Amino acid sequence: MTTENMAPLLQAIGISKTYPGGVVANDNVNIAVNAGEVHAVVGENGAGKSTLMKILFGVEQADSGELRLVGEQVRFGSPRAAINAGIGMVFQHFSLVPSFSAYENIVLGSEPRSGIRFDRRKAIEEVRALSARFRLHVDPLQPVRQLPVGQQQRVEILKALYRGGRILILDEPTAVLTPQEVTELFSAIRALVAQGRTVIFIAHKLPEVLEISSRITVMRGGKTIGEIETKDATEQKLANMMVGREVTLRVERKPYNGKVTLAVNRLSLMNELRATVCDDVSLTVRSGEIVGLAGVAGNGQAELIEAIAGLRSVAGGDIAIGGESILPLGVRARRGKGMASIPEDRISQGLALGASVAENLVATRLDDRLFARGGLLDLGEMRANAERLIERFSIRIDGPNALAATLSGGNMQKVVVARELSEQPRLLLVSQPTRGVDLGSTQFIWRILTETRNAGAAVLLSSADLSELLALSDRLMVFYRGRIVAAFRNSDELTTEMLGACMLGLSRQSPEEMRAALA
Amino acid sequence: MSEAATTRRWAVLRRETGRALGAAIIALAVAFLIILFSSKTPLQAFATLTTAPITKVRTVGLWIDDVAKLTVAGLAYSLVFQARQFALGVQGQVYVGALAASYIALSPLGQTWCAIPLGIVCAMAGGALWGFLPGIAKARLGANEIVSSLMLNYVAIELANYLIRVDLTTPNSRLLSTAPFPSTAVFPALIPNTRIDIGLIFALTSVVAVWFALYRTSWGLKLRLVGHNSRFAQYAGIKEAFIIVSAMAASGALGGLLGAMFVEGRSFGKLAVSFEGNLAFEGLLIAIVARNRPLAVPVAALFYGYLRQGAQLMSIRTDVPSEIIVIVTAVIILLVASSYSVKPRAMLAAITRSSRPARTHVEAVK
Amino acid sequence: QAADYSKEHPLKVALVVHGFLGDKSFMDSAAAGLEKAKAELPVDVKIIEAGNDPSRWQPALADATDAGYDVVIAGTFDMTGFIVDLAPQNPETKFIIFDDAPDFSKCSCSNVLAIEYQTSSAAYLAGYAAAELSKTGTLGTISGMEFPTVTNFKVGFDEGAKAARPDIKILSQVAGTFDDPAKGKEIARAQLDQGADVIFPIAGATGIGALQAVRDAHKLAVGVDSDQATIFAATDQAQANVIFTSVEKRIGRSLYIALKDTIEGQAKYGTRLLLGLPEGAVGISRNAYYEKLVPAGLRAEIDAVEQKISKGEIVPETLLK
Amino acid sequence: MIELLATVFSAAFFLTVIRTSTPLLLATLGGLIADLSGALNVALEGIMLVSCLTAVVVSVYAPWYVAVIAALLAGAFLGSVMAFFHLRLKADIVLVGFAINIFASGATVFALTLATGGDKGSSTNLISKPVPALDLSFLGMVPGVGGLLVRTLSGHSVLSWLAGLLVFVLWYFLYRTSWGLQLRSVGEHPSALEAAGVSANALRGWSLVASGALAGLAGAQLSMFNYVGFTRDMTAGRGFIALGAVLLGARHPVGALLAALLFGMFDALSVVMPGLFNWIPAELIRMIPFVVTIVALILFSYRMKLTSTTFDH
Ligand SMILES: Nc1ncnc2c1ncn2[C@@H]1O[C@H](COP(=O)(O)OP(=O)(O)OP(=O)(O)O)[C@@H](O)[C@H]1O
Ligand SMILES: Nc1ncnc2c1ncn2[C@@H]1O[C@H](COP(=O)(O)OP(=O)(O)OP(=O)(O)O)[C@@H](O)[C@H]1O
Ligand SMILES: [Mg+2]
Ligand SMILES: [Mg+2]
Repeated sequence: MTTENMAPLLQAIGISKTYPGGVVANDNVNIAVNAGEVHAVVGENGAGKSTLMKILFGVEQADSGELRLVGEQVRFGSPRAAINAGIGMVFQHFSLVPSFSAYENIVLGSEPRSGIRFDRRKAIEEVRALSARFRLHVDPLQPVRQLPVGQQQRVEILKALYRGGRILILDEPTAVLTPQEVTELFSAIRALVAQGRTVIFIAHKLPEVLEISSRITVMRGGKTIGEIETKDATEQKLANMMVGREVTLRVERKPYNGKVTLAVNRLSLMNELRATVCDDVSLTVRSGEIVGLAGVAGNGQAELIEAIAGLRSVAGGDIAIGGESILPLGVRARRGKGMASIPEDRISQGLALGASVAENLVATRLDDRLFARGGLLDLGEMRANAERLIERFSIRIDGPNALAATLSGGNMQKVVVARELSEQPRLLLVSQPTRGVDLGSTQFIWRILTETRNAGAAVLLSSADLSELLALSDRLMVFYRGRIVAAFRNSDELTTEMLGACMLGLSRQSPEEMRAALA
Repeated sequence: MSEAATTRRWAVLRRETGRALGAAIIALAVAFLIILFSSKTPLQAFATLTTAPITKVRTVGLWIDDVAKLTVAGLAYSLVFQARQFALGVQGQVYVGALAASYIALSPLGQTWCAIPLGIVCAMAGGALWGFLPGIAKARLGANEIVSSLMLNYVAIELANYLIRVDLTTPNSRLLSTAPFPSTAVFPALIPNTRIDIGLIFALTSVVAVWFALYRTSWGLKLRLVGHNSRFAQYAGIKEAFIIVSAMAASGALGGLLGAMFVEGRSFGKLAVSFEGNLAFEGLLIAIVARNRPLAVPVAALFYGYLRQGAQLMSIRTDVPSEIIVIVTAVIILLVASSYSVKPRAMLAAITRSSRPARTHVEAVK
Repeated sequence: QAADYSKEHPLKVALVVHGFLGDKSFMDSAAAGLEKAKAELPVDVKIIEAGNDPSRWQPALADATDAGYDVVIAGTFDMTGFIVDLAPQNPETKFIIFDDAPDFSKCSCSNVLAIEYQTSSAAYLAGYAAAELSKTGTLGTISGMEFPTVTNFKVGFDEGAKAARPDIKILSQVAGTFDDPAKGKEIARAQLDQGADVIFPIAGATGIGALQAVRDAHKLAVGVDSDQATIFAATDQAQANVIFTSVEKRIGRSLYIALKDTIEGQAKYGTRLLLGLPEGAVGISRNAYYEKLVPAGLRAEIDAVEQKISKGEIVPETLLK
Repeated sequence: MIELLATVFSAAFFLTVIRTSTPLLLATLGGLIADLSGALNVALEGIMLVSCLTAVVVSVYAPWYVAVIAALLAGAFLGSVMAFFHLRLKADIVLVGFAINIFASGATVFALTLATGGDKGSSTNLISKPVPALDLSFLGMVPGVGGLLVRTLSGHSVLSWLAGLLVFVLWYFLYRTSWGLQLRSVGEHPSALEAAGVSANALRGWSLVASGALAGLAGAQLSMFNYVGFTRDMTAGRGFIALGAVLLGARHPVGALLAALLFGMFDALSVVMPGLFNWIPAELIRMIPFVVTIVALILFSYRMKLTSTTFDH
């Protein structure tokens, strides 16, 4: 087959898109995807990748430019049109109905019918056949809510395939997966390609891109910077194209030897459905150390952090700060003991988007005499505080009175970090500090976390990004099904593969090995 | 304040004012059309609607009296709406507050100087209790506040009917109302021979108090943070349950104050069954038009109170029923709540283009 | 003074209805009287519906007074207080209040005429008839709310019924509202289910619902305030067919007479009139339905009772003295 | 007490309960559809009111079934107005709902004056028709229980039977058809359906229309059966009670049926109790349906809380 002579399968020419509000997300973007290839798109946060994909899938409409399918001009006014043209998309944020079973999610919108009746039996059969054919194994009858993330993603992919997609767009599919799951995903992608499908693949992790793709389009600031054959690309070259400057991700760490600040003892937690999510978990964090929590999402590490933060009640066991149990204390009192916390989801949990940045920056300290005396706010002090933090954390905004909603994602995260680290904490809880954050800001946040540690804070860090954990942690605990199944002291020998094997329950430590690293 | 922030504030103010005025003009046009179709003397009717309230001192008094009451009602809604609680219990709070004030006025204390201050305090306490009930049910158990507060309205009305008939009416009287209050328990007039009394001062004081509480106290900031994002508030260590309950109780206290303003005001000077005439619900409109901003509430009340009075005089003097104002009200709410802009072209575009699902209140509150 | 009014220069009269027309009883009766006056006398009539909101009643009355009407009419205790306030300030205007009276000894009300109705005596007759007509020995009454002008009907009705049949059982219920016919209908149904076969609703529009239940059950009802059978005859024959009589409070008629007297300079402003059976201001309807549904013997009996009341041989219980 | 029990277990009381429950049930089903699609319909009250009037006015000139259909269409129309303002102009659904309620309270009176030539209070000038009751007296021929069957099953409004049928239809629709699947997904996670290429807004719009149509049927039952005719504000809070029933019915058609029956029963009790217990003040008895709604809501929320979240502080 001579691809050179054929028109690309899917081509976007001169696409521009300005969002209401004036953000130019795509500016004269070009991309050409050939049949049977895995075409990667890379770029920093906000480069416009997702926007371009949404245009290809008909969710958004371009202001100018055209789309061509096998050389013929097409218009996608809605996802339905794109689906009919054989395009399927798996969004950066999953679009699954949690209480529905896997097969219901897969057939949703294109259900098999007999008369007016939804033919469930046929739907289940079709889903089974499809998942066997592409080796994407899921239990069709399980509610999606109960599936691990990796399987949820398979459901998403099956959903696209069920609609007869011959072009599959995967927007950051690996962000939430373990290395083993990434490997499985990649073999599924290869199976897809072998069966004649075409894949568009977006990721921030360059090694993954280099492994799976055959060609790469690089975007920066809403523009396409260039297209490159994977065989000609290196990590450094791509990074330079993406950022336009050199980047390094290295953190210097001092040795530590602090006292135990946080002690979790035989803790059990239950979720809303009264199922045990954390079982007999014990760990300590010393002052001046970062303890990393590794685990596939849904294995209890998020719940543990919520319980320490005071957002979840405890079924058994104890949590102590400085030797004193904090179980009877509410969130505010725990914060009063020197706890700070950077939550997983900044928009839904870390910020009040409708309030100003200055207000967001004092929200956790409203009983501090610095900002409120006799119940009255000191607006001057709030403003000064905001100006100080904006300066120190180089947050890019109009001023302290700007609404948090008007900030970019990275800057929102900086506001959260700034608030939590405005005073040196004794205990810092951190979840996914750099999810969806670009290289520059990641570097900045890593440095700040390390500085906080060096200044004597005990830091408990949970992250889906294993390289982040390896870069920052002094010790690592691996969660599997609500238990700690492995504990490591960080060293150069420790690899993401070793962690990944434990995260999936494939390998276990002996009690002695674990005890050595737990203390 | 930085220059950028100042200009942005002005821009917001201009935009909101523009939207409110736009809605008012469209609503008036609707009113005119209805009058045109339904009246034999449409011009006279429309003229009465738009000018009658300012033609006599007496009618100005009626207007300003309404404004004072609408302001307090609007504030009561604004307070809970800012915490994103759709409590609609102001009507019930008005009845409970009125009952409390009446018990004071008719007791021996009613003959003394402390009748008015004590009456108001008790009315506010009663209203606060009536706001507290759905508040605690919501905060502790998640019982939907829309339904519980509405049901409590009916309960309060029946309670008032019962107490008036059995307990408060003077023996052997033919009235379903109390005896007139002693003059010590009736608000002094600010302008003689009109309904303008010190209720107006209470209303203006409430405006300042609510504004101050919301924007100058840490309780107000917590309340607004809960309203913006309740998960964040919990995470930040704000006692969300306390804020919800206290916001609903504070709003209830305003409702109670309104009850006292009704019965102790010069328009009544006694408690009678179904005295409130649905005014409490119209506070909803005031809060919506004012976008829950306390300082904008009296302005909206001034405007709406004028229309309300104009419509009443129109129904008295011409053949157009006053219900027209209710239709106009609905149109204003719809327009103000919609995210249309005053530019007709954008409006047209919004109408013809398909759009994403709007965020519903339910999602936001959950 | 009588010559002052003509079709060109009519007596200008305003009726302020605190509520709405269309209750088929109380307010409609007043309005009908004024329409009759308008047709037959040199009178110009304006009817102002002030609605259900009590805070609008005083303004409506004041506005009518301001607007220069010669006579301003309003009804019931709800409005008395307002008239007592307005009367001294507007000595040129005459006020008529019906179905209630101010305390003339305490107010300067020389321009106010109050008319009250001794309804209990008419209701006595209806109760007497109802008890005689009942097959089950059970009657039902439904009051809108409990206040004397309403309860006065019930007092007379109960006494009349007991006079006819001492063992009579009377179910009574207060609806709590004058404008919820659906509720009236449910209450009447409940009473019918409990064995009542003659129902006497004294409850405005709520009572209309009760009448409907009686119609559907083919039992008997007593109308109130106006001759309700005749009113319904025009639109709903089946409804008219079950109302064997109505206890009429002839407000329209008394207002007509009051206006006629005013024009002729005979009206006694500054006093209270308590009108009863002898004046014809109250009474029971004796129409075609009465003839049809009440046997001749019973009719004669009732006429005899009425005679005794008029002569003072029977003094029915009353709340209005 | 014996009297109360005798009343409560009488066939007449059963008929009353069905009669008072029917409008509640229809409105509750309407509220349920909207709620499942993710839009709380607080306008049930206003929509019912407008449909009450529509049914009465149309039935003056047309057969009863035409009037019922007209009421249904009026409700559907108001539902589409809500959909327009909520989905196209992005107004908050609660505010839109209240605007509709306010509009209804004024517009019905306004329209009533036009229709009756001046009456603002009630439609007694209009000769409107009732919805027929289904006469099943032939069941009397069933040996043994025939009498009981007739007393309990005969004499219900046609719409009561329809409401019962609709519970089943709605259940089938929601849980057995693909549209039902889509509808439920919209309420829970609209973007899932959007991503599957189905317009969530269109579905929400249709749900609001259906919700309005059901509330319209509720209005028809209220003004053509429970009472034949229209009076101002005759819905008297039933729309809000229905809203409570939606929440109480655990967002399921059968739950909605049970909740509506519960409220209908207390409504009926509040009618028969004064006749039996003279000493209980009428006002307190009239509070019963409202107090029951609150108490039921609180108990239900308490149970939900016990079974779901363990979150406190
Ligand atoms: N709905 C929207 N309204 C306004 N601006 C938007 C919207 N969606 C995206 N943007 C803006 O458009 C730009 C491009 O966003 P896009 O989501 O395409 O970035 P991306 O390359 O996918 O970034 P990431 O790697 O973080 O996913 C950003 O500045 C973003 O803030
Ligand atoms: N939904 C939105 N509506 C309006 N403006 C938006 C929206 N999202 C983002 N923006 C604006 O777009 C700009 C870029 O936002 P974006 O989140 O893409 O930044 P970014 O390039 O990813 O930066 P960062 O690296 O800090 O995340 C910001 O100034 C923000 O104000
Ligand atoms: Mg993206
Ligand atoms: Mg970004």
